[in-house]
Amino acid sequence: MYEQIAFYLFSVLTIGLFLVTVLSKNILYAMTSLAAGMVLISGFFFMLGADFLGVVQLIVYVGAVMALYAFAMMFFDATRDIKEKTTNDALVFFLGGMVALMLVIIFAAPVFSENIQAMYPVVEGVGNAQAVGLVLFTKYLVPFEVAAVMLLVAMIAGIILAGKKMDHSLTTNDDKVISQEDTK
Amino acid sequence: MIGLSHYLILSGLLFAIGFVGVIRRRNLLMLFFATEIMLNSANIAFAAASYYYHDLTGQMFAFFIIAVAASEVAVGLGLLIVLYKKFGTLDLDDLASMKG
Amino acid sequence: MDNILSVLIFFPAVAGLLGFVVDKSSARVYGISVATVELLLAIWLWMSFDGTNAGMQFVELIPLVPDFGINYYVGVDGISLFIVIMAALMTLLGMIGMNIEKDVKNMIISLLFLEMTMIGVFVALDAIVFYLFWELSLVPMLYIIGAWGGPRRIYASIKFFLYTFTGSLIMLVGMLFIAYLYYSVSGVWSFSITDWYALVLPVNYQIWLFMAFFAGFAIKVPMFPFHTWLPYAHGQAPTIGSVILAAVLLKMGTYGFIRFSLPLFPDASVMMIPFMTVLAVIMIIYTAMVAYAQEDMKQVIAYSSVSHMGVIVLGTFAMNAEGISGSVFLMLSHGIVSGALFMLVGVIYDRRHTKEMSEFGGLAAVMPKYAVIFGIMLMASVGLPLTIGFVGEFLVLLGFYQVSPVATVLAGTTIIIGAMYMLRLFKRTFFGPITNEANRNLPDLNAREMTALVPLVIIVVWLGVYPKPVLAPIDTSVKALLNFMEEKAQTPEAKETIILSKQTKEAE
Amino acid sequence: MEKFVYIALFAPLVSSLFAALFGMSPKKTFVGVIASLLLATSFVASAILAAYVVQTGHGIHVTMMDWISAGDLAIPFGFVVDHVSVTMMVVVTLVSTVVHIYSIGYMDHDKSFNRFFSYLSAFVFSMLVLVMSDNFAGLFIGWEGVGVCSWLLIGFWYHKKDESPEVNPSISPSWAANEAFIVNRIADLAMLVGIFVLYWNTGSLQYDVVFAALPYLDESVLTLAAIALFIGAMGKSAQFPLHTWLTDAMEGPTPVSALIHAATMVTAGVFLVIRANPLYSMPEVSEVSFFIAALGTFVAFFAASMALVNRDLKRIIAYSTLSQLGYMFAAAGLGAYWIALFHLAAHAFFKALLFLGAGNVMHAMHDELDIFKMGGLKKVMRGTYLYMGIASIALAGIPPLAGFFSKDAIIETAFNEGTLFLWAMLVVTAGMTAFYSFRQVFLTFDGDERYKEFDIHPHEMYKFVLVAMSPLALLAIIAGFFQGAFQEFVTSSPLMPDYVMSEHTHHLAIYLGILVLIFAVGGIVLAWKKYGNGLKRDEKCENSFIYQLLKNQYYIPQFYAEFISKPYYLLSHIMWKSVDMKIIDASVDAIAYLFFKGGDQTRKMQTGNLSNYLNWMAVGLVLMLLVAAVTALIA
Repeated sequence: MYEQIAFYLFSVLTIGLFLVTVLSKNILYAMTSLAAGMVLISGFFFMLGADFLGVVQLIVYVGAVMALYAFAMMFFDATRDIKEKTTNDALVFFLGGMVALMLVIIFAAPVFSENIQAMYPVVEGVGNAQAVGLVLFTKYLVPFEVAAVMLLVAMIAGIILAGKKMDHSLTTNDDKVISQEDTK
Repeated sequence: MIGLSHYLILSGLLFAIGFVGVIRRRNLLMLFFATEIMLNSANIAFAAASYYYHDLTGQMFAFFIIAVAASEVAVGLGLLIVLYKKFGTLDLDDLASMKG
Repeated sequence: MDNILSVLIFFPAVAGLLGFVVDKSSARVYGISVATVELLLAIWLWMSFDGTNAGMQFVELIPLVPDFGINYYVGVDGISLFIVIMAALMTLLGMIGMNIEKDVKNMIISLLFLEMTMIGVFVALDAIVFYLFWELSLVPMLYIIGAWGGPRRIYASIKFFLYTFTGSLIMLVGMLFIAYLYYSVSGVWSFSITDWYALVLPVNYQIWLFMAFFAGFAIKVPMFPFHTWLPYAHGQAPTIGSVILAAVLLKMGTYGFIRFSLPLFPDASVMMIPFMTVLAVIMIIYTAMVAYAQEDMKQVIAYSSVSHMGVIVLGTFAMNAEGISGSVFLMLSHGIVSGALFMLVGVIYDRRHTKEMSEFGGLAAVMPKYAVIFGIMLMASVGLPLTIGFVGEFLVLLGFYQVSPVATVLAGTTIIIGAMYMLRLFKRTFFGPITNEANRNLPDLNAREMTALVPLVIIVVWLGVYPKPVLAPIDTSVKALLNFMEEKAQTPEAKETIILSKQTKEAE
Repeated sequence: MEKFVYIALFAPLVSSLFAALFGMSPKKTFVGVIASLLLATSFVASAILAAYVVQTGHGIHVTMMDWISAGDLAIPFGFVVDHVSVTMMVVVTLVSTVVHIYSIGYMDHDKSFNRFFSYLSAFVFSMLVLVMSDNFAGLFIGWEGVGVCSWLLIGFWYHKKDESPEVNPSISPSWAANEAFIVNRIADLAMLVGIFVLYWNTGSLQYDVVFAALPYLDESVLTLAAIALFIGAMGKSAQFPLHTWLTDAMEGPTPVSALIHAATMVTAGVFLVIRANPLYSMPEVSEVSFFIAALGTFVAFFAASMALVNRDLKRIIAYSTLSQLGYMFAAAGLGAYWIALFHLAAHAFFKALLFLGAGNVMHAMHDELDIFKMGGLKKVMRGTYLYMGIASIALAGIPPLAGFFSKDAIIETAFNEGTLFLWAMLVVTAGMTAFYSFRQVFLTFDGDERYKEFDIHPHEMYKFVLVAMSPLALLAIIAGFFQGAFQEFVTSSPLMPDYVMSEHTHHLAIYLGILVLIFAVGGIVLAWKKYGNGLKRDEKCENSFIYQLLKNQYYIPQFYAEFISKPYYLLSHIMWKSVDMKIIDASVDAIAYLFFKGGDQTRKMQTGNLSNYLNWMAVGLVLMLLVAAVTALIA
């Protein structure tokens, strides 16, 4: 019962928040609602017994990613409303609606029967974090390491890309000069 | 009782929202947000599958998706900054330089 | 030397790679020496070949992708042996006769790579390896036409490439489907042709697969109506390109019919005899007529190639040893003769930079040696007995007569209309008074050109008088092939046709 | 004895190769001498073989090596010297030896002297292969070989330019050469078909095997083989309708006309029919044989009619050759093979003599061939006059010269077979033959000296040439006396059926002979009356329809040109320009263009705007989901 209430509540909230993200003109609102949505998604994870994943979600998304976005926004003068021509709304909602409809139909349809065999059954009596750790460091050791390297590479790439010509002040130099320098 | 289908439908709806964002918005930053939404919708689906099939593989995938998403944000934001420095805008309509 | 075939395939390629570091001025000598060694190796292969053994010899098998049964699997039998030797020979002679100033080094390297792919195609016994070399052969040729060709070389080379490429992709689909069928029957993946031979396919599958392979082979041959890339390719290619193209590359198509279509799809092959006959006969007569109308010497020979290839295709579907052996022999003789003819046209093009027949006339008086060699090749081309051209043509027509007398008579008109366009060419170029002053002081063949052409003349006469050393191994393998087809054929009609077509009344 | 077979066969080849060594150098007389000596060697070897065959009564069969063997087919290089082939060998080598010696004189001033001997000897070699081969494929080698040599020799003066048919009926030597080659090829195709039929039904191409199997074959097979082989023979022997090339072939040097287009190559067709006589004697193919006889008779008459009005010295002789070939076919078709062979040999002697004489005239007249421009030459050319006179008498069939015996035998055969219509035609033709041969002789050697108007100073040929011609003259005179011996010799071969006249005919033979003789003498008298005292042109006669028809060879060459050559070229041109370029190639290009255009149009989708791309991606996603959903629902 609680589970149902929690699910529907979270669902409504998540959908609402994400809709704000997608539709809002103000980038700050968008980001804030996105962060809130992420938190709620971690709630789903906890509901699904994926405690470790929920924690990671909170730390990585709400903590790291959102922080990154927040910092990035400072570059872009995010406080003002974004002026952009949006794509023809009719088309957007038709396509979005179609995708939603399709996915719902597909997922709701009973054709996807339940006869999938578990490859790595959840070990009874072991905490989720422990179980995840067991699998992660045995079967998925190599992908895990690769992911680690990838993150490292991404970090370095991010620093290099963003950090280029940090000594130039964007406000004093006008765009032309910078673009000229870039082409050198 | 909440079943797998519920989660999958929720995931589908969230994905559709992200999708709408992707096709509607022209600002690159907003596209990133929309992408995050889509990734998270996928994560929900994975976690749900994992839960209902008693199989950790789904969680593993979600885990790696988070890792990929984090890398993507790091690199992507770096690129955005470079782009912004160069063109002073993040609007896709102004960035169309690869016209065929 | 058990791995002589690998040496044959990869020696030119390795030498070609080394060619990049060779000095530009000595590139030509380098290329000729490599090609000579290659030819000697090929002849060594022939000498150690057992002519009485119908099966594959010098077989090498190295697994490449064991999970999918893809192996580096090569071997020669009587059918492929001589085409390999001819490829080596024509490369060497083409190089000797070559008169190119621009980027000689690149040309030599392209030729050596081309030689690798050509030999690879003919010795490959694994479909994937075969396909690989088949497609790779396009690349150096594309480069040769595109870089050293005439004014419309880009159009011609792209047309050549895309056209043949399209066909071979369809063939690839067919190959993959056979592999899949093999897998579903035997449970193991295999791309080796010898494994596929054991596969008995349902007749309707055979027909579809036959058509898929047909697409690849027919464009390569080129069969009517897929032949239009050839005049462009020949018209624009430099002499050496035309020589190799006509002598070896076209043979890939007809070789494919014999190596794949006949043994893999015996029933479909028999059912397709009428279809192939009609195409071949149209090809023979129609292109010979087109050749007759040409104004450009090289185009005459280009179209005549198509016409002669029609005879080869016809022989392939004669379903008797006479026809198929003749067809294989005709591949060799056409290679030698058309290669020589293209070289000869190249000789005059080098001197006058034109190939228009109307520009010439009376050359026999100015260039007697040239006229003699041209005359010999002309006679070989029209199938004069005691030249190489007759043996194959005679056997093909003889063999096909058992299948269809009417078609044989129609195809036999090749000896008439073939003579017509060749004699017209010869008359307009060599006979009559010297009308164009520019021709009055043309130098006759020089030592280099003689070195390239005289061996061909010798071969033309030698194999015309005494074809046995070549014909006997071919015949052995062809007979084995036919016995195999007869056993494998499922439909009684096909079986009957195969048995009937190889029987003379007397043998009953 | 085997070595003589090889000597006879290969001496001409050696000669040819030897001469070819000097082919591109200036004239060297010793080349001609050595070639002639080698030919003489070949003749001697042939004569020895002939003596051997006469003595022992059986032939020699040698197999040199395998040629082609594939499948069940095995063709060796085998040579058989039996009664038939040895006759041919002797005739061929004798005539060619004479022609070789003659050519030393005739080609004296030609700068391609050496080349000429190379070709001529190569021809003899091919001809010997043709007659000596023991199988049909070997025969075909020689068959094609003589064709090529004929092509080379007709086109020997290749440097002459093309002219309109009004100026030169054969347009040019190279044109005539090509015509000869191509027309022969048409017949060769039929011959190949005949070979194929025999192979697939008898399993071999060896004469003995094939002939042994003949009685077991179906009628249709036999008929087809007989027809196909005969069409092959028609090409080589220039029978109607494939006859036009022979007169055009007179563009070649005269020794060539003498050797190839009179004595040897053109008789190859007759030889083939004689060789294959077991086939043509089969009762199943009697219609074919009769057709051969009828066609032969027709050609004899048809060619003689054209010879009546022609003004070209060599063409008259060429028509006469055609006509005589018709006689030979008539005999062969009627089953009198030995008579055909006898006439073949006799004809070879006197026709070669006639041609060589014509060559002397040409040499004297500086290549002038119009007999209307000659006359009175007997004063300056006594020897030639004598030779041509003998040859013409022989040709006309006046006893006791060779032509009388051989031709009379043929006419008698026609009577004996009861084919009176053929007989009558042949008798009339005999009269026509006498008329045109003597018309030519009188116009050339008698009457007023018209050549003086054209400022020509004729002179007699070299002495050694005249001496060299003497064996032919001798044989033209005496060959007839050996008729009986010849019959006995040739028909002792198991492969050569005898042919004897019936009792009835035998009784009438003397009257028949006299009748023919009357026609022949009548022809000569008529010719003397008309032309003996110089040329008197008769405008009215010359403008009459029949005269014009004959003069234009029944308009057959024009017909061929207008209805075969030109349409073929036109059609070829249409095939190339319209079909190949505009339909086939264009459709290939159209497909390429379609892709190109499609790409060009869809290029506009590439706006460079990411948002746009995302929209397209969205559309794609929706479609894919749609497909997924639909398939899932269907499943």
